[in-house]
Order: sequence, then structure tokens, then C-alpha cells
Amino acid sequence: MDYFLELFFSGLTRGSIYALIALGYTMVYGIIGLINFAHGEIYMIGAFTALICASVLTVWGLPPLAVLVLSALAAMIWSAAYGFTVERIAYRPLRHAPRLSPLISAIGMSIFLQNYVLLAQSADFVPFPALIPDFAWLAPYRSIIGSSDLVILLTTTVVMILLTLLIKGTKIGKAMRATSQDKQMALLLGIDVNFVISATFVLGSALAAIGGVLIASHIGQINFAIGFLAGIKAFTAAVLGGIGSVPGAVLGSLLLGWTESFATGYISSDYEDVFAFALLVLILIFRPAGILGRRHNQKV
Amino acid sequence: MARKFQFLSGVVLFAALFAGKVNFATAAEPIRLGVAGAHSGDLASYGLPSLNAARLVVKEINAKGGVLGRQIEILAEDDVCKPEIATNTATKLISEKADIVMGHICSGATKAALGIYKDAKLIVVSPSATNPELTQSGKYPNFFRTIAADDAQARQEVDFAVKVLHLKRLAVIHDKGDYGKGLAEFAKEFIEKSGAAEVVLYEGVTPGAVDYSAIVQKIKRADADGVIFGGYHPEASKVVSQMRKKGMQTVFISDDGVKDDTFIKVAGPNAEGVYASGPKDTSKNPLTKAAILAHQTEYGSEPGAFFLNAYAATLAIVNAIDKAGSTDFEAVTKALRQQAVDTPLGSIRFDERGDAIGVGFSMYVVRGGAYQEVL
Amino acid sequence: MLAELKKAMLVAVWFMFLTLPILVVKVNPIEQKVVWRWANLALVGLAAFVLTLAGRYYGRHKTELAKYWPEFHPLLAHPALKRFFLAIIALLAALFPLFFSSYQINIMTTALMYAVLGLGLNIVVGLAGLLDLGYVAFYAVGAYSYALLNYHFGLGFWAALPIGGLLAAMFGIALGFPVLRLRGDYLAIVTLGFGEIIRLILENWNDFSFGPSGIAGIPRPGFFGMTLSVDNAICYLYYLVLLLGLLTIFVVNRLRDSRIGRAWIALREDEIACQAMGIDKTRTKLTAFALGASWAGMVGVLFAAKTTFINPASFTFLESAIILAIVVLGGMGSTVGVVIGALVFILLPEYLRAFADYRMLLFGMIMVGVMVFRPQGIIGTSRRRSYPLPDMDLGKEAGHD
Amino acid sequence: MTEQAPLLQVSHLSMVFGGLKALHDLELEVGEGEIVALIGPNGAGKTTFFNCLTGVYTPTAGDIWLTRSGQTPARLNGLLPNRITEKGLARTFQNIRLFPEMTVLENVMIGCHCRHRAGILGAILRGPATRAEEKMIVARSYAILQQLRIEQHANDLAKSLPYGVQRTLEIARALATEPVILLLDEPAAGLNPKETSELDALILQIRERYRVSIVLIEHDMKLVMSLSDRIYVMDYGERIAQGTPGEIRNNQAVITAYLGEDDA
Repeated sequence: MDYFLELFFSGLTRGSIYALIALGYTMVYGIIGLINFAHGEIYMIGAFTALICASVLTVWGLPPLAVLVLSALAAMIWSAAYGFTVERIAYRPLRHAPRLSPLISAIGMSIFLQNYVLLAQSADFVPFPALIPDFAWLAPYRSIIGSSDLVILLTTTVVMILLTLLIKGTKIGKAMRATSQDKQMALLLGIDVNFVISATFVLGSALAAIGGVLIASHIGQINFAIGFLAGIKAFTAAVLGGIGSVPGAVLGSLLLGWTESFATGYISSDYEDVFAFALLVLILIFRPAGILGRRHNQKV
Repeated sequence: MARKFQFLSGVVLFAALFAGKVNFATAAEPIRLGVAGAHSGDLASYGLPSLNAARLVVKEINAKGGVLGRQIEILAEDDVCKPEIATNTATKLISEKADIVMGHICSGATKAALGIYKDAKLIVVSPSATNPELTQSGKYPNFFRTIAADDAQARQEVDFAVKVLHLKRLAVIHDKGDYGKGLAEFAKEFIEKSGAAEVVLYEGVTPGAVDYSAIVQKIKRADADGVIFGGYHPEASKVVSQMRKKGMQTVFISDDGVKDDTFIKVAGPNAEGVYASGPKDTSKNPLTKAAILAHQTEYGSEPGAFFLNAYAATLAIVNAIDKAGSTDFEAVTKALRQQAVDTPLGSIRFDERGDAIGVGFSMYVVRGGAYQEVL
Repeated sequence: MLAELKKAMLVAVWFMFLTLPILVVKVNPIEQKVVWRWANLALVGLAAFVLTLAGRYYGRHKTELAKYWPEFHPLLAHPALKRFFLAIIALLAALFPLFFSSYQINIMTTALMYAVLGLGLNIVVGLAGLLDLGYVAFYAVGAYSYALLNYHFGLGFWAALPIGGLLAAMFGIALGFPVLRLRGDYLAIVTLGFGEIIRLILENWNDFSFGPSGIAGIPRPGFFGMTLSVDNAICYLYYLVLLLGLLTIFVVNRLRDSRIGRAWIALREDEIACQAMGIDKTRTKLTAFALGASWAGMVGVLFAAKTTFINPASFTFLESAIILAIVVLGGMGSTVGVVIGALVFILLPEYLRAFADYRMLLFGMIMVGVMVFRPQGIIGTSRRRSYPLPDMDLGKEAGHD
Repeated sequence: MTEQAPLLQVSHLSMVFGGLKALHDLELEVGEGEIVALIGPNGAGKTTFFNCLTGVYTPTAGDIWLTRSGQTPARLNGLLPNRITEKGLARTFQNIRLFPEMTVLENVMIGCHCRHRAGILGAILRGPATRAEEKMIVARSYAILQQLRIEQHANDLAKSLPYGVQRTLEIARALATEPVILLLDEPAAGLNPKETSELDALILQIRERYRVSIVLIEHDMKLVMSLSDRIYVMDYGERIAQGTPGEIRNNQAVITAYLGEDDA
């Protein structure tokens, strides 16, 4: 039973991280129907920004908690800025281009950003300061759930709630939903579509940054390439849950996380990714639009 | 169709005549040292240090007036550790009339390129290609290396685990990579042969995964008293950190890819007590000190992976050319085999198969934030 | 004008802000050292400033400047000119090895291989409109089928070539079946997953594929029994790939202009109308997958023969992405476009070697740049085939039956 | 009605989406060479009915039988759209669904697809047989364009056509599949009076030349009344009336169903 619990929580941790990244994918896709392959890179940049700020602030001698909060904040701000810029440079000019052009542009962006960080910082893995303290009171249960796992879970939950409120409640949230329903209509209703799209990128990138910071302090080291695998997995999760749907992204991510950790635990870690992708294929065969995806069978 | 093919074959042979006439070097020119390896992409951190090493050595030699009165010129070529690119790199180096090559970094790339070098009678000295076949197959008389083969290392680790630490239940974990998995394969084999211990778990972890707790749990459940990890330090430190975080004190034994100060710095306190195999401790060696100092002054940072091996390889090459009195294949090969040379790895020469003699191997343990030789 | 400068200024400032942490601060968390590289900031600012001005200038004079971009269609349309060009190209291609080093030949061979891959993928993506992000899987199937057949049964290159193609085609169908119902990007991610699965299996199933350490010592194609020196083998391979390329172009064009090709395009344009016209959606999709994959399979065999060593690391998602990029960058559905795309994409990184560490950076930049300034690809895609129209009376009597 | 079964016989046809009854227990017959109109207010389920006939939807209940003279009756429901087209039902779409990036001629050639067999090898080798077939396809398609008087557009891209021509092209494309029954979904929608009257003539011509029966959904009562031999009136997925134009004109149920709408 303990073993099961342990795997359950490790899956939950993975899932929460995937979720934070997957949301970016799913929101962007929902709005402009683009697979934003550079999103994983944004997450990576978030982690690096946090690392840099943390180091600088530590050198300046700030207390750990302040370091944590400030560098997380910085990570969000800069990631958002990068997300915004990427959209302006690489996607907006292609709004009316053939369907695949933005995709290629996105892949190019991802290659560019990876090498940008590689050159500007380092090719090697760099240690990430353990910003999350070890809670003494958690020590007895640490074999089941570590303090960083706990923090990840809590943060993710809070973020999800806030995001849902934002999308359901606020003006911009409504605008987003309207735009994802029908861009033309949204325009007619006087919604500034460009603004909404930018907002989506900013929001999604900020979320990815949170994921970056959390995972970096959980795993303890980062390099310029961490974005790729995480990105692919998160995207898989987003599709799994039905791309374009926010709860879908979360559900898909958790499902993926559990699949991986249970596959590792009970079968073999050699094939954890095989299981992950096999799950995707299976689910899409039976639900071609993902678990919570709206099956938009076009009018005949 | 038949005619067409005759024509083509004619062209081919004609082209062959042309291509045949490519390789020759005159005394006036500098000696061209090809340095091939991953200089960009996600494996750059294993390739660039070697390039730096070569640059440092060459700088020093040229300052002293070069070898045989000729300056040495470095032709750095990137193969991003990909076999298909490595073949291009190799042909490029040949076209650019390289006299000898220091590289490649990854075993796969090396395998792909060696055939081409062999045909062009070019000597290759790798600082880091550890795949046993490279030397043991005997297919490549032109190949030498300043690093021990995987099987030797695996043997070292297993013997240490079984005979010294008397571990009974070993978990063998690898990073699914060429190097790591190859090593793990051997370790598994040797453990089973030894009969003194059993392999309770044999699995690979996905490099760059966001979390390793599942596999850690599995190690715990397998109730292993020791882990032998095949792979590089990033995954090693992640796995060991998560083990310690979960309060597991299981012995952790790893390889040359982990016997790197970055590992200690990244894993921090969790690195304490980790064993790793690696070349004999030469940090007292003045040459080593000099090399590291040179790197610090030149690049303002600590040297990275395989730096010393590459430094030694370059020194060996220069020495061999010097002793041979030319860059002629046979002569240099002979020199490499017979003439010992002092390097940061100690005084080394190469055996018939191309493995370095004198590169002693020993086990290290992390004590007080540094590797200490234990054997 | 002043407004322009002001705008450029703003952009410059923005980019300076953007690059502030990563480009300016270099931290060494181990020694807790921080290096500030303010020079970079100034550089970025300047670059951004200049580029913005240039970009806005381009934006304003787009139409005039567009004229300078060579329009390829008229050239290609004019039969005489076209034949002339083709003759020149054919000559150059045939004589290429005589004037270049084996390195040049080697990379040109690689480029041609990617051209074939591109043309194959173009069947699936360009014609049938099925977005396939796992194309590299079929490439891997081809490579491994040669390597393994040779290892176990000593099968030769020429025997392996068709087998590789065939096996790949089968895998194409195997992939095709489950994804028949999927649309657009769902298809994309599933194919991506498929590609990854193949790679992971090759990586982990040692008994079958020798795992990550790969398979070495794969023989180069023999030349009437005799084994060639590397230089000659490289030339020989070049001509082989050249031939395969020509064959591909021939076959793919014929397919495109055939009943089947039309069905593919119709499928891409509108699935429902396509079915309503009595076209079997399933079969059409599967033929597209199979025929697309078979080329990848054959190139895979050539790849194995060329590098003489293969391991799973050569078949990552990035490969699929590059092949797709070749198709799109060249201009979807256009044969010439794909070939040019391949040449650009494969030769570029090789010639960017001069920039050493910066080459992949530039590579990414160029990818984005081309797409932004030329979304329809280097060669546009507008494909319009006019048929020789029958004269009236023939038409009439044909109409009567 | 003749003693031999009608060409198309639909009985007890029902279609349910979730809880919603789109069609309920529908009866319909089409005889050889008949022109049958299907009318009813928007949302009456006319297009849904077409989608059931052509296999886009599989009906929840009921039967669709096609009995071509000299052939054994074929049950259509449950077949794939393309099989149904092969059997001899062809349709046009209310919201035009041409292949925009293909030329007008190619659009029609696609229609010929299911009547020919050239395979992969044929396509690659392009032997005499295949070449003959291609020539044949071009000829037939062009002939159809001529008969519908849009041959001058043959090599234009479909997306570049004026609206009226697009509608005609849809019919041409359907005819190319060599149907016995042609299903027209609001062919006159968006046409001006002149075009409509031309369409009227055209449809009669098509019946003569291709010996097809025609089922059309149409709102333009003038067209319906002048064209159809029989009319079915639908409302809320049910058949509320059927008969000759004359009978329908003064059928109370119809008038109430159309109350508020102007019945021409």
C-alpha cells in the first residue's frame, strides 16, 4: 500500500508540473489553433531566469524566503515577456499564412531559444538552489511525499483555481473564451483580438515559468535542453485531455503523470514513455477529440 | 538503362581517380590537428572541454616553436555526437588535409567516423570514446584512446562493490545512453558471473525527466543494498538526491561520467559517500595542476568533462609526431605504442589494440565535498 | 521619420529588458559568482534598433521589394526554359563529384537523401494533407531493416533496399489504421508519439536492436562485388542517391497527376465532399501513408549504408521536424520547392560551420525568418494543372454514354 | 405506382441525436425519372434526411432501399457515403463544398473517381490503358461542363468562381458520379430570379439527358411548384403532407406549418 501511495504521489508531482506547462499549450491552441512548440523553451527560460535572480539576490544577501518569492516573480515576468515577444515576432505575421507555416516558425523559435540560452549561459547542467525549504514536520512521511512535492501540489492547485476564476469571471477571461469560440464574431463584438492573443501568451508563459521554478528546485539542476522533453510531454497531456479545454489539460497531465510513475513502478522504467504515448494513441482512438475535448463535427 | 549505368560507373571511376589525389601535405605547411566532437547542441558540455584542452596544449607547443619546426593548427569540427554528422566531419577533416585527429567524443560518432579515417590512414586519438569494441574488435589499427573502456570500469566497480563493500543485492541503473547502458550491461554480466551478489533490479531512467522518485521507490522496494549507476553526472545527482531526500542510505556506485567535481557541487551534501570509478588521482601531478591553472586563466572557469583525457591525448599526439619525426601513419603509430609520454594522467603509452597503458583506474568516494581515492 | 526612430528606440529598450537576465548576468551558482556583461546589453540594443528600422522599412516598401524576390512559376511554367534549366541542373548534378572534395560530395549526398525524404513526406502532408510528425519512424525502420538483415542473414544492400521500402510501407499502414478518424493536430501528436515509440523500442530492446550502442560495420553498397575505397564509395553513393532522387521525382509527380493523386488532394480539401464523391477515405489515406513511408524506408537503407553505423540517436523528433520544415519551407506540394528546401536546410548548417557554436542559433533564426517573410515557402504552392481540352464533338459523344 | 418496387423506398426512417428527434418515422418514395421536392420550414430536418440517405449519418431506425431496374434491391442505411455514391445516389451541399484549390475540371474529374479503377502501378507506369482512362475521364468531365454551360471556366480554380457557377459546378460534380438519383440541397439558394429560371430549365434538361430521378430541397416555392411531380412537406422531422403541387397548394396542414412565411 505504501508503495502504491508513493507511486501515486510521484505521479501526482509529475502530473502537476505537466499541467502547468500543458495549460500554456492548450490556451494558445484554443485561441489561435497553433501548436506552440517554443512553449517548452519558455518554461526553460523561466527556470533560468529564476536561477539567475536567485543567485544574484543570494549574493546580495537577501533572506531565502524573499529570494524564493522575488525570483519566482522575476521568472514569471520575464517568461511572460518572452512569450509575448515570440508571438509578436514569429506567429502574428503568420496569422493568415498556410496552416503549417506557424508550426515551422515555432520549431525554429524553439531551436533558436535553446541555443540562445546555451550560448548565453552554459551547455552544462547548473545546480539550482533549493529554494523550497525542507519542512521538519514532513520528515516522517518523506518517503511518501517530500516537501518540494507538497509545495508543487499546493501551488498547482492554487494556480488552477485562480486561472479558472480568471477565465470564468474576468472581462479578459470572457474575451478569451469568445475569441476561441469564433474570432470573427469576437471582432464584431469589438474585442481586440490581438490583445486577447497576446494576453493568452503572457498568461500561458507565466504559468510555464511557475512550472519551471518549481521543477528546477525539485530536481535541483537545469540546463538549456530541459524544455524539450517537458514540452512534448505537456503537449501530449494537453491533447490527451482534449486540447483547447483547460480542465482537460489538467486531467490529461495527471493521467500522464500517473501512467508514467505506475508503469515505472509496476512494469519497467525502460518503457515509461512508450506507455505514455501508447495511452495517448489508445485514448484518441476511442475519443478522437481527447477526454474532455469538444467533438466539433462540422455542419454538413 | 544498361548504357546509362555503364556511363555512370565510368563517371564514378573517373571521379575516384580525382578523389584519390587529395591527400598530401608538404613540410612547409603547419601540422593540422583535427579536433572533432560535440561543440554545439545538448552534448556540447562533453565536447567543448576537449577542444579547450587541445587549444591550450597547442598554444603552449606553438609558443615553444611547434613540433619539427612546424606550427600546429587546430581544425575544430563539430559532430554534435551524431553518427551521420560525424561521417561528414571525418570527410571534411580529410578534405582539409588534417594530419591526425583528436576525437571523437561519443562512441557512436567515433564508430561511424573511424572507418573513413582508417581508409584515409588517419590516426584518431579519442579522449572519451569508451565503447570496448573500438579497441577490442581489432578492426581499427588507427584508433587510440586515453580513457579506459567500459568493461574495465564495470569490472572495477563490480569488484569493489562485491569484494570490498561485500554488497549482496545490487540494483543496476543506467541512463539509456550509449555510454551508461553499455557500462550497465557489463556490470550486470560481471555481477551475475561473480556469484557473490545478485542483480535485484536492472532498469534505465529517462534523461531529462521531470522527476525520478518512481524509480527511486522501486530501488527501495527491491531492497537493494547498493546501486551501480551507469551514466553521466546530471542523472546520477538527480537519482542520488532523490534517494537521500527519501531517507535512503543505499550505497551509490558510479562511473567516470560521474567522477566530476560538478557532480559534487550539484548534488551538494547528497553526494557524500558516493563512490565513483575514475582515472588514478593525478591532482598532485604538476602537469595536471598546470593544465587546470591554464584553463582557469584562459577561460576563467573550471575545466569540464574529459578535459584531462583530451589534454593527455593531445600531448601524446604531439609527442608521437615529435618522436616519429614526421606525420607518417606507420611512424606515428609506432611512436604512440612505444614512446611513453608524461601527461596529466601519468606517463602513458598505448598497447597494440590502442588502449592507454598507465592510465590507472581506481575508486573514489566523496568525503567532505571532494573525491578521495579509496583504492 | 522621428516617429520611426522613436519606435525603434522603444523596441531596442524592450529587447534590452528582455535579454537582461540571461544575456547580461552570467552566474556561477557553485562559487556564488556573478558576472555582469553589460557590453552584451548595448549590442542587443543596437541590433534591435537597426533591425527594427530595417524591418519597418521593409514593411512599408513590401510591395516594391517583393518584386525583387524571384518569382519561380513563370520560369517553371515556360516549357522550353524549364527544359533548359533541367538540362543545366542535370549536367551539374552529374559532374558534381568531379569538381568537389569528397566532403562536399558527402554532404550533397545527405542533402539529396533529405530531398527524397521530403518528397516522400510531401505525399502525406502536402498532397493528402495529413500532418505527420513521426515520419522519422519509417526512416528508422528502413535503416534498421538493412542493418539487422545484414547482421543476421548477411543480406546485401540491393536486396535490402526494396525490403526496407516495403517494411516501411507496412509500418505506414499499421500507423494509418488507428489514426484514420483523427483530424489535423490530433493526427500530428499521435504520429509524433508513434515516432517516439519506435525510437524508444530501438533504444531499450537490446536483444533486438542492440540498444543505444547501435550497430556498427554495416557494409557500403558493393560495386559489382568489388568493395570500393571510401572516396569512391562516397561518389558511388552520391550517384545512387541521385538516381533514387530522380526516380522519386518521377514517381511522385506521376502519382500526383493520377486518379489517386487527385483523390489525395480532394481528401485534403474536404473530407466529407470527398466521400460524397464516392472516394474511399480509408483506402486513400492508407495509400498515402504507405507510399509516403516507403521512400523513407529506402532512404533509411541508404543512410545505414552511408554511415555504416546506426543508433537510435539518429532518429529523434528533431529529424521529423527538419523533414517537415523542408517540405513547408520549400513550398508544400511543389516538387522543386521540396528539393530546394532540402538543399537549403541540409547544406546551410554545414556551411554555417564557420560560425561554430552559433550555427544552430542562426539556423533557428533563418527558419523563423523564411516563414515570416515567405509563409508560402521559397517556391509558392499554387499548383494549377490545365488539361488539354478535348474538342466539342468528342466531348459530346463521350457525354452520351 | 407500378407493381415493381419504386426506385428509392424510405420507410419508418428515424434519426435521433441524443434526446432530440431530428427525423421521426419518415416515409418517402421516388420513382424512375421523377422529380420529387422536399419542403418545409427551416429546421424541419430536410438536410438531416439527405445526410441519412447519403450515409453521413447512420439512421437510428428504418430502411432505405434502392431498386435499380434489372438489379437486386440494395439496402443503403449503414453503408459508407462512398459506397452509397457507388450505388447511384449523388448529392450537392447546401453550404457549397467544392475542392477550392482544384480546377473546375478536376472537381468534376473527382466525381468520375468511383467509376474507374486505375491503381498505383497504373499511375506510375501510365500504360496505354491508364492513359486511355485518363483521356476518357477528361472527356466525360468536359462534356458535363459543356452540358451545364460552364466549360469556359474549366481551368479556373473552383474558389475563384462566381457564386452561381459554384452551385452549377456542384451539380456537375454530382452528375459525374453517374447517379440514378440526384439529391439537390437548396440548389437555388442565393441565386437571382434569372439564374433561378435558368436552373429550372437546367434541372429538367438534366433529367432528360442523364435519365436521373431528382430529389430537391428548396425554399423557392415557384421553382418547386413548376418543377416537381410530387412534393413532400416536412415539419419537426415528420412528414405532414405529400402530393402533387396542386394538392399541396391548398393543404391546410402545410399552410399552418408555413404560417407567417410567405408561400409564393
